[in-house]
Amino acid sequence: MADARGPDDEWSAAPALEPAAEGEPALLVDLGEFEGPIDLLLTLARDQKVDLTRISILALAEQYLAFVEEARRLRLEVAADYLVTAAWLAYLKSRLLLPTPETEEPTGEELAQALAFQLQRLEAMQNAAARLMARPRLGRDIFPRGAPEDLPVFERRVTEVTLYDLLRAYGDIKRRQQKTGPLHLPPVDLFTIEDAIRRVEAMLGRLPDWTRLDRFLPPDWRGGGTSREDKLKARSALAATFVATLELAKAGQLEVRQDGTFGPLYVRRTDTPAAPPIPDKEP
Amino acid sequence: MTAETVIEAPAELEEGFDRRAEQMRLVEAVLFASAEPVEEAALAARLGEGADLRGILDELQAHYSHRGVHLVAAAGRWAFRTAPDLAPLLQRETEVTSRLSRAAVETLSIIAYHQPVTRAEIESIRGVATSKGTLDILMEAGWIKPGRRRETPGRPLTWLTTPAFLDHFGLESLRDLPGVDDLRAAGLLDARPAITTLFSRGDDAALPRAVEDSAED
Amino acid sequence: MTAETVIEAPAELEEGFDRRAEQMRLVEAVLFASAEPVEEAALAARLGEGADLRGILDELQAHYSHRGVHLVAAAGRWAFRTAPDLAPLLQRETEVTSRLSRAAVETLSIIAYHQPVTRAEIESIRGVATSKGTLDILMEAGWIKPGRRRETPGRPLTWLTTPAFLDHFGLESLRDLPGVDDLRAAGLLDARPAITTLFSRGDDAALPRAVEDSAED
Repeated sequence: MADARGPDDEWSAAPALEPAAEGEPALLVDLGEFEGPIDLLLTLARDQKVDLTRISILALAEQYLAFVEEARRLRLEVAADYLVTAAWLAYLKSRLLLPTPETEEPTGEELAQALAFQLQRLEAMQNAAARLMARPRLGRDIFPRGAPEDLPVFERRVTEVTLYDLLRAYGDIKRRQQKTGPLHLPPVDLFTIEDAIRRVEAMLGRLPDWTRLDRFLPPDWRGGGTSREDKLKARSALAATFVATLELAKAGQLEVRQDGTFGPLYVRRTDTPAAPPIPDKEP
Repeated sequence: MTAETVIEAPAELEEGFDRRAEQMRLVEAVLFASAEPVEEAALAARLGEGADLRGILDELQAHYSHRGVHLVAAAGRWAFRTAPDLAPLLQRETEVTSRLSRAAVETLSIIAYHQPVTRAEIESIRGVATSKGTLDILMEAGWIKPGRRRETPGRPLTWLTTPAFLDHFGLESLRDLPGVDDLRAAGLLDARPAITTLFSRGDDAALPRAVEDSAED
Repeated sequence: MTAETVIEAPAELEEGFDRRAEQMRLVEAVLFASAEPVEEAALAARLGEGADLRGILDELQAHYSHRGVHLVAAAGRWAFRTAPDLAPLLQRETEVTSRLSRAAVETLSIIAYHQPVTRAEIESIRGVATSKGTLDILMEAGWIKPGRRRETPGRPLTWLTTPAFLDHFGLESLRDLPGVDDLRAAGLLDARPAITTLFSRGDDAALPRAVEDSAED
């Protein structure tokens, strides 16, 4: 699905829930363009096309839950933040619909108000940011003296050192210290087998059937970029996920199959009810 | 006798006028020569005791208000800058204006409008954790700096904008931030915690019991 | 009929006057913002066909001839320069700005964070010997001063930062220096070319929590 959005919509990104072509899923879901769950909620709220103060929080919660559900159905992975928010909204929904229990917890109404405030405040900040960035800016629209004349310094400033320089220098020292002393390996941001096992285990429950191994890789780790680092990350994720599936296969939790040398690897839960074999060649 | 007094008065006036004109020329030259804004105190020190610096600056500002170069103030510092309305004719893209990420832009405006503000508060407003590079980039640009620590548990560091931030965005003071009065009147700059605890992953985030329970379902 | 022509003429005149005024403002801004003297041909190209560049430059030159800044031409290139007669006033104090060496910045930061601290301690933290000159430079800048002697063998001198240090870096107190945790959070403890920073994730990293946690261990 092509991105139908113009570059100008950065600040008013409509949710990517668009009618798809025939035969395609009805919803196109992409969480990648949202700056977190509140941003997604705000985008959904804008779609209600009413003043944020008059928004139906209940309807919004339902919309969000449907959105995340769809995201999970299609893409199989949703960042934890979004899931936590979904759980909170489900809770909010129940508080709004059910009679208020005799507890000291905030009422559904209070929770809804807090959420509405959160949305208004983020919207206000996003609008303020847009207005700020639209101002004429030094170095782009407005220019300082291009040929400053070498006059004496008026601020009794002997040396040109900024606080940033100072803090950066101290940070460098701290970092060097970490390197010396007991062997301290710098944190290498690679996908570990433990991560992969957790991830595959978590996703297994939602797998319909034989699923290609590379579908298990987190979206950020699929080597979309061309840089050496992106490729390194993607390799680490693939290798870790492969070892993870072997571990889980050994534990009897899943089956692995490959239809030929260098062919794609498929994975499914062991208790998956018998499904028609994938329409590839015979094993 | 009478004639003498009549003659003397204008002479004195003229001398005062000349001195003031010279002072104005000096201020003009100092500000013109410098690419960076100059502290008002530094200008005052230049002119010496008893000079009407404020009047001179006002007069200069008025003189330049219709010209191609304007005299502007930001955080008590003065500088000549090209007139904003000429921007379409002068515009150029430099690394200064290279695209900031959306996260960086939002973080910058939250710091600007809510300062002094802690990282946990920024995260609570945005609803997501702040990635490491964001504050780093804004600080390297010279737009933000650490402020006083908040006297709350953990004594978290607060963040402020710098005079260079005002200079870059052509603001004389924080009161000139777009829409700041309306936002304050609407209560949208209040420190009121919203659903803070839910969305901030900061160290001080304590999830309400109910949320934690349902999240673990 | 007559009324119409009478009305039209000033309108045209005014328009022509406005355009010329705008052109003058543009020339003024371009000359102000340019790092080098500007070729007359380049100015002419900016204004487009038929503009009276020569007249505009003459008028600008006349306008500025009594001000603190003059418009000067050399070899067909134009630039603003501070008025020569102000030179003695402008150059009364001469102070040279210099960049602080890396060793000096590091030493200063260690004194700021660890004060009171002896030279031996500074050297042990930096891992290299500190030349006497480094402390001298910092003392000359007014940022550090000797403190009490340490009551240990040799009674070494300790070093402290001064109020001028706080002033220069815009800090209200030493307590407002960001702590190591803050530095880490701001990305200042990251080695620039290291793999972790190259991989810095967006705020919206679509990773399950478990992955993130273990990756940061």
